[in-house]
Amino acid sequence: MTAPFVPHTDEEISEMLAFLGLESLDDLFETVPAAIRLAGGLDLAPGASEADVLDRLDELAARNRPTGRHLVCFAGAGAYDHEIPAVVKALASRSEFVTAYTPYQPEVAQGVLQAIFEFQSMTARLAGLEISNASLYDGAVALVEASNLATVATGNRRVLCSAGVNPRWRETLATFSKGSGHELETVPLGPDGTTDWSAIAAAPAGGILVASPNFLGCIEDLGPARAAADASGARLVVAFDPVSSGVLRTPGSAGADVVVGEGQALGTPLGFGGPYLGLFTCRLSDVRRLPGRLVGETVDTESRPAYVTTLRAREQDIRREHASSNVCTNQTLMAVTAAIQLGWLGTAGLREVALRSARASRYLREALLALPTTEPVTTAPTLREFAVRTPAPATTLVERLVDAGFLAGVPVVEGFEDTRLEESLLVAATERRTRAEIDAFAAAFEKASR
Amino acid sequence: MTAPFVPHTDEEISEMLAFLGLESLDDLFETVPAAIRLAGGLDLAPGASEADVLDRLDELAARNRPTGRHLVCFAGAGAYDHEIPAVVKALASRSEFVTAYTPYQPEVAQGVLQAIFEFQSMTARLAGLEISNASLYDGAVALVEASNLATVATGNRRVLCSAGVNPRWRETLATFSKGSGHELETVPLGPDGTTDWSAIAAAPAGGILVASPNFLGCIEDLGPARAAADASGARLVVAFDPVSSGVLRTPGSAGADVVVGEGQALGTPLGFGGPYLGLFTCRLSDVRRLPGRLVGETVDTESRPAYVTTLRAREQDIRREHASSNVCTNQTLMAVTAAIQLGWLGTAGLREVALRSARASRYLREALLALPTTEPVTTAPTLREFAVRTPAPATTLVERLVDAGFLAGVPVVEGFEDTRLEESLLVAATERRTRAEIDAFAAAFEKASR
Amino acid sequence: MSPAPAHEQGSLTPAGGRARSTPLMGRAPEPSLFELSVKGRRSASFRTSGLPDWTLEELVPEAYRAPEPVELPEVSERDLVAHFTRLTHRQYSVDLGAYPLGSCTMKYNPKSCDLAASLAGFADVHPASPPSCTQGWLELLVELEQSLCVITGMAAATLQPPAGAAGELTGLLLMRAYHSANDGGSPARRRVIIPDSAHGTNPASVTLSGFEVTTVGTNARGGVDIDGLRRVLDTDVAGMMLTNPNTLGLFEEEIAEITRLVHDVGGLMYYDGANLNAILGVVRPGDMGFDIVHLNLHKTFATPHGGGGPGAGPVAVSERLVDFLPGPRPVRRPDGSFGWHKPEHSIGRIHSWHGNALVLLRAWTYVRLNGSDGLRRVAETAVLNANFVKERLRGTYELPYDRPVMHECVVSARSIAKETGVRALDVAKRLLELGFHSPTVYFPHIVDEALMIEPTETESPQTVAALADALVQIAEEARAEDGTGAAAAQGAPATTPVGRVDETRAARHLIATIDQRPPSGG
Amino acid sequence: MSPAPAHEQGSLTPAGGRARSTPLMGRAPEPSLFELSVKGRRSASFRTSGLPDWTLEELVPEAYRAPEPVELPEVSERDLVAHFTRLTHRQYSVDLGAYPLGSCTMKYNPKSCDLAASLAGFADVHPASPPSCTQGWLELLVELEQSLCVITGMAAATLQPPAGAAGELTGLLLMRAYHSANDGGSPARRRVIIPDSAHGTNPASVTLSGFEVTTVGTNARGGVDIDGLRRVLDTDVAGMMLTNPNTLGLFEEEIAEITRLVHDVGGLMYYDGANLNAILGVVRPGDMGFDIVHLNLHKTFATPHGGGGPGAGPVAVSERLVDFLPGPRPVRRPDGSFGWHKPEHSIGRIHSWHGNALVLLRAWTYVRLNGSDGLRRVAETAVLNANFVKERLRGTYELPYDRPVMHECVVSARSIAKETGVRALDVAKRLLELGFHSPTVYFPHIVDEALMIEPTETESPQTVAALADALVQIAEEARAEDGTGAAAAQGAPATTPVGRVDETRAARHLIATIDQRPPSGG
Ligand SMILES: Cc1ncc(COP(=O)(O)O)c(C=O)c1O
Ligand SMILES: Cc1ncc(COP(=O)(O)O)c(C=O)c1O
Repeated sequence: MTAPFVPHTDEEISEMLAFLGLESLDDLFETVPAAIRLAGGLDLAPGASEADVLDRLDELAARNRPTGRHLVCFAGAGAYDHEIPAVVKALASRSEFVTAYTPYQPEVAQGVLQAIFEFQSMTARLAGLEISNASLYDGAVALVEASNLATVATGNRRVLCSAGVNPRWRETLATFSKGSGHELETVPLGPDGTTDWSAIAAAPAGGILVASPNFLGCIEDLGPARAAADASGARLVVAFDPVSSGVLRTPGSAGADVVVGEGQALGTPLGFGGPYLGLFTCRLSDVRRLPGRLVGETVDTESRPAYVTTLRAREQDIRREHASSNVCTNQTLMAVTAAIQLGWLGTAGLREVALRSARASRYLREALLALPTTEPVTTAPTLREFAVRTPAPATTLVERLVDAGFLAGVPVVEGFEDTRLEESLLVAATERRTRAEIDAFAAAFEKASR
Repeated sequence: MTAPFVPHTDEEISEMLAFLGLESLDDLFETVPAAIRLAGGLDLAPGASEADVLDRLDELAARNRPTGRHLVCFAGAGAYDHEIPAVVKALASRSEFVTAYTPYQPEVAQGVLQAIFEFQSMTARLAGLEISNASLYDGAVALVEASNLATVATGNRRVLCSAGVNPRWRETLATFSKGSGHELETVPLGPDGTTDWSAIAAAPAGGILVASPNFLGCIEDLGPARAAADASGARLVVAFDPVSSGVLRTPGSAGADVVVGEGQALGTPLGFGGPYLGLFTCRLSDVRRLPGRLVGETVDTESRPAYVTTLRAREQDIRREHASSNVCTNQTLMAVTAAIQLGWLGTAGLREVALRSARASRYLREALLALPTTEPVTTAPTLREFAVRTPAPATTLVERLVDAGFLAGVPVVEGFEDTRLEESLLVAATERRTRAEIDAFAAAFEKASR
Repeated sequence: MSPAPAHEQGSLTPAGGRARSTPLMGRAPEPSLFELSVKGRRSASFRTSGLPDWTLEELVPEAYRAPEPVELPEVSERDLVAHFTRLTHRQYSVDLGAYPLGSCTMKYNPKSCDLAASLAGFADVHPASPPSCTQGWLELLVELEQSLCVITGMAAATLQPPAGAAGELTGLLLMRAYHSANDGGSPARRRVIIPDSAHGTNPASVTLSGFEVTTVGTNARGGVDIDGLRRVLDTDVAGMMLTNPNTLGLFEEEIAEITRLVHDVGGLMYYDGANLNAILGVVRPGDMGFDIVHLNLHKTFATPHGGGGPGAGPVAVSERLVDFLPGPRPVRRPDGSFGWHKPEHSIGRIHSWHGNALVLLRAWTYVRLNGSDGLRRVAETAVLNANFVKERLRGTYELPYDRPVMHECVVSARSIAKETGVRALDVAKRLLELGFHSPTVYFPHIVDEALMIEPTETESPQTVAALADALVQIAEEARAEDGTGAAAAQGAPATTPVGRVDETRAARHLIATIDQRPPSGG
Repeated sequence: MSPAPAHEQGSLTPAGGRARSTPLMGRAPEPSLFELSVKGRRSASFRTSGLPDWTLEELVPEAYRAPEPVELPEVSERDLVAHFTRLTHRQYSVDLGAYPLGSCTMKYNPKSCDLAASLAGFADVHPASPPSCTQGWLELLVELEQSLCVITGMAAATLQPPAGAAGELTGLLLMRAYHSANDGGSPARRRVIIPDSAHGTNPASVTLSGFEVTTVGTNARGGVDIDGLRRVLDTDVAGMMLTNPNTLGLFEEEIAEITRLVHDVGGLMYYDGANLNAILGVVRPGDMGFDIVHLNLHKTFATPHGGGGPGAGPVAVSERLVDFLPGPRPVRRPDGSFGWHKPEHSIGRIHSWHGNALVLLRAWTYVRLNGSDGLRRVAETAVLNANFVKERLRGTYELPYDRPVMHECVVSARSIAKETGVRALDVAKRLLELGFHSPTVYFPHIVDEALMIEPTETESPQTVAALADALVQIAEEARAEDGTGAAAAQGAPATTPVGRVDETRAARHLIATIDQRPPSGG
């Protein structure tokens, strides 16, 4: 079979070519200068049947170790093993959601538009701010966009970023800063594991960036961060964990101007890191600086409620080089998924995910720290995740525990100058973890640490 | 959680009870005499969460050995391991198909009705007859219904059934004959593996039942069967394999009056035997004796084409004790699946499934019969399946080969008086089997036969 | 390139179908798959086998070979998807809204049950695998059988019957086998008693099992006419079939007396379990005195109905019938492992394999998810919803048997029909316009202009109220002075994918396959 | 039980939502999930953990605890399903019909790609797993990178960018890093040249990467104005971004000259791969002289667009840029195993993890399914379809640049608008009524009343013909003497789930969350 998804029969191709006054398919490419045309075709294997390709995928999959009963997951670091119920998978995979384009024609896109509106409504509440966009690529890029918003809004390029922000996100911020010209400064962590705002220079700034719970799992007191923002005239950007809003004060209510986050925990599978879901929320007063799409409610010609993408004048297709963001395609399907997952959870369910994760994490922490070989890394309160140190290097430990059937956690290998952190292990427990699993893990951990 | 799928909150229940003038839910059951009411509740475990139940299912599933790369399937005997592409699974699991009821209100059931109409159209062509119903439970019951039609149509209860018909179906026929009063006679197989019609008594009969390809895989010559039917005044009922119509003459064109079959091969998973799909087709002249539902094309009030279940006067809900069949719920979802699968296959694809299966089966047969320990059982032409004998009993052989990663086939253990068949092994190969698999199987087979 | 001259340009109108999204846009029809077909177009592809490519001529003798291939539609995967996706947009379903079809128990089906049935560890098991390969399946089936026995109060069950009607026939054959065994082989008992309100499958099954139907009437309270029953009872009665609550949605208060009377003449009591949803955890057929019970798992146990099936209709029996059950049955062996066993006096198998296994798996999942408390709550709220809707219809529709109902209520549009000409069917069609599936109409037959409403427990009080409001609205519209409401109902539905369908024409000019279409089209 | 007195009966109208199937039935709106919510209703359930049930107070200090929970909708699983299923019935999609949005390449997405992305062996892998746990993933990514390099004619690629725009920014940062390294650190080159027909993401990305945009015009043949280009070229030019075929659907015939000119002043050529579908296997950006190429896998490689994403925008580069690529990159190690490697002068990471991995998996699957021949056939038939539709519109719509097109064609409704008042937007809305999604309108900006039509190769000739016929029909209707056709188009669409939407009001009275709704409702 030449091209399995091209419907045209040879006869039809001939007819169409005749209609166009052409002799062969090659004639279609007359305008491509002969000198650059590819001779001999692409150096790829010929097409294969669905069965053959799926066979090959099965082989490759067999060389992965997915999390599950054979590899119990205690890894986090920004990607969490939360429950995704059958109903969320079933709804989010409905082909009308999956195979639609960006809702450019609202009259035939009310399904996606309304789902986004509901997503925006729920996300804004979780963040404690007024406005949410329709999603960004992931948490890292949401942080970058927040930094852009802050510097544009304040006209100040100085950006102070807590060392407690996910080092991968900080690296991404640094990458993009080479284009945007932001002047990044890192604010160190104090001995308890939360940001030490005392040392920052008093000069004016555009953005102050902090994560809570932070990368080491510690819940930050946003008071000093807010004060620093006030003092420097900066926007306070908080990277939050939407699940934590099930039990913690929302960052918005604690003073954040912009709240960003990774939404993977809301119904998206671990998926080797993507596609995930960048959350972006801000105050109404910043709405015209919002990156990405925004869905608003309106009416149709017969005054029926209807939804539509709005304030489009912000976006790149209209503002072009004057746009403050270039985002076009985003992560709508994950946003729809998150809306479904949050609908499944409801008020009580979200609280329960957070609470059950906190219980599992506490139990795990106590179990690990009871081992003679482990040491705590931080002292501030944590929720779902925390760091421990062992004499064995974390990467070695992880390898050993894989053999025992556990994904033990994520070694803290980059982005921290603090030597206490070098090779410590970040461990997380979600509501899916049971006492039996944690007990078995702690036992294996002890054995592996020796 | 008490009842996970009951939406009523306690408050709502109280409100509703108040509206009804009741005090408690128990009051709803006032009309149930106290003496028979269940005290103490059902002796079942309390409800469990989705995650807990799926965990338990995972445990149970781990105690099964599904077919696949770890258990390559050479078993058939009425259930075949044909390819089911992703597109068929995706479409057949659309919730509008899955969660609809029988199309009683055609105005909101055009989806299911049209799909059945298309199923009927394709099935009738495969059988080579004019009319197909909307499905029956499975092949066995389709045979029973055909026997009912034949005896009712002819007014003669004598039914001659070839020993080549699947012994499980014959047993089912015997079970139901105790109610219908059919007088069953079995027509033996000749040495080549096809029915020997020479010995049947010349008396009039109601039905003559034969399978082609038969249970031993042999293609039957329907000429003598047709002649026997003509001679005895009986309806000729042929149990066919819809896949075989990709390459063989249709039973209808070879003289069958009624063609029945198992439709599992058309897109339905092995599923431990069900739900499968009973195919039932007949001549237009017998349509008023057709069991089960029939969809017809008509128009709506504005002359738009529309579909509806028709000739309902045959059915039990109208004819009650005078109905010739009691079928109500059938296997519509499998019929819809078959329509999709046949649409995926198309003319050429169905032929290819049959041809590729025949090739694999021929190669397998040659490989097995080349072994010093095996013997052929039949000599008539076969298509996808055939029987072999080995010195080791078939059931033992199957157990041994499971350990080697093969589901070797189905031992012929019941329903045959012929001692040649005792403990012979029925082996099938579909288009999914590769040369590498068959070579490995043959090698393992030789080892296991020793 | 230079395009063909203008006069030729319009000439290419390719044969075969169009891909259009009709359902969203007005009420354009969807062409059949045959009309979308173009010769030579393909979707299917196959695994590379490495096998010799013998020709068909080498493989099959000419006498058996098809002279020419059977023509099937030839479409691209893309058009296949578009076609069937568009068909789903022309189809109502539980997942889209309430489906209050009385006697059908169209409740919401948990998505985890779908997931369960798709697990390769269950779905890809060959039914003839040796027991060593199917221990998980067998354990699950044994557990399900036990649960169903607990729920019905019976001793054992067969899981083979693939639907309720198949269960009925199986149960009646059990009845027959039991009597034959006790009467020394000859079936002296030839009659089975059925109330006049019974579902059509009951009498049909009786005939198919070789018995004769004796009908017993319904008394003023909607129950079995006990005197009438006494009159027809004799020692030639093999048994009686009953559904309780019955098809009027009413609990048979005299059930103890009925079972006593039937047992007294040596008959067996058969329980049609289609209405079991109403009594889960409240009262058990076994405790009412029934000997044989079929269950409609696709109704009570939330295994979706699939647009007409598949279902599952296990039959549970009391101790004295266990030995007659169809076989082989999944059993726990003394060593704790699982295997198959054929009861000594088994009536034989009634299914090609072991029943609709993946449907049974869904039911097992549903039972586990709900557990003892959950199942009782299901019954309670199903009954609560039905009474709620009934009381909200009081004064608008007639309540032919005005008693508290169980899981469904039967109301009558008789007076509306008399006054306005708007019949039960019109009410049903108008309800479609208002966004609900219609109730069952004209059943049970003993109620004129019957509307049989079964909300089920999974519909919220809000939905049930909205449903009742819609039914009241329809009646009020019908009664409007100027007659426009009545006319609208009689012309309904106007907003569905097609308008009211001409059923008579379908039967008169039968077109049941594409090949029966007259050349000019339907 | 005795029901409450009649005057009380109507009183219970439960709060919270209704479950109705609105979409099938007329154009009733679907309430929001918030309106379906009832306090205390639940769907979620959790695994039994056996852990101590510490209270929140024991786990989190008061200062951090939420004073009260964030309120989310509380619905049953049943209503959750009904709500979102009904929303899907208010949504057009490729699976329902043709979606000829120019520049978007909305082709059919094979269902096997969905299946692939759902395999637990890929979907359940944690991104921070050690390489020993991800050999299958790494091998797949390395293979995909190689395939993309073969297809584009480049040396290496990063798979991190999650969309086309992210790819652009990445590519421009690579450009920046390259020049910085070559200019000894200071970015002397500050301008990037873009044609006036470019997609909006191009100029936006230029600004975000710290460059300035210089726009170059379009010549009469729809290509880059070469003289204009010469005029703006200087040694402060960092590079030029181009899509070829361009957004007019035209192949840039002078591409060799353009790349030569830009290279001559030391600039780099950036290829916007959104239109790569047109040239698969025909000509490669590398062979045209491009240095940096981004691909929109969600366009060209059939990974579905998800209603707005996710996508994937890998960036492939020529040899001299390899060392700057974002890291870590999946690589094959000398021993044949797979691991991660960070290029020496890497610009750093641009994604939290490794990119949109499951989207990459779909693209890998698509490439395998098609293979070398298949990909070329994709381009051929995509181009064939576009020319076919263009020629069928000739004489009805204006063809502003009347040359053979590649995978899409831009036509203009300018004369129709002038004559009848029916604008491109009206044509688009009317087309919705006829069952097709509309083309892209008003883009590229350089064409008045532009309709940008990209049928893609997965639409059959029949569908493409029907689409063209519909567009012709609309124009003819608009030109009808009595003006009814024009009015109908301007009032369109009338048969969609909602009528024409008031976009101005949405922007004027912003309601972007449920909490912004005025108390009385929208
Ligand atoms: C009361 C009653 N009995 C029996 C049946 C038959 O069940 P099935 O459709 O599963 O064969 C039904 C189904 O509609 C029913 O409602
Ligand atoms: C020509 C062109 N360039 C760039 C893009 C941006 O790609 P993405 O939407 O993936 O960010 C698009 C997408 O619409 C496009 O059409």
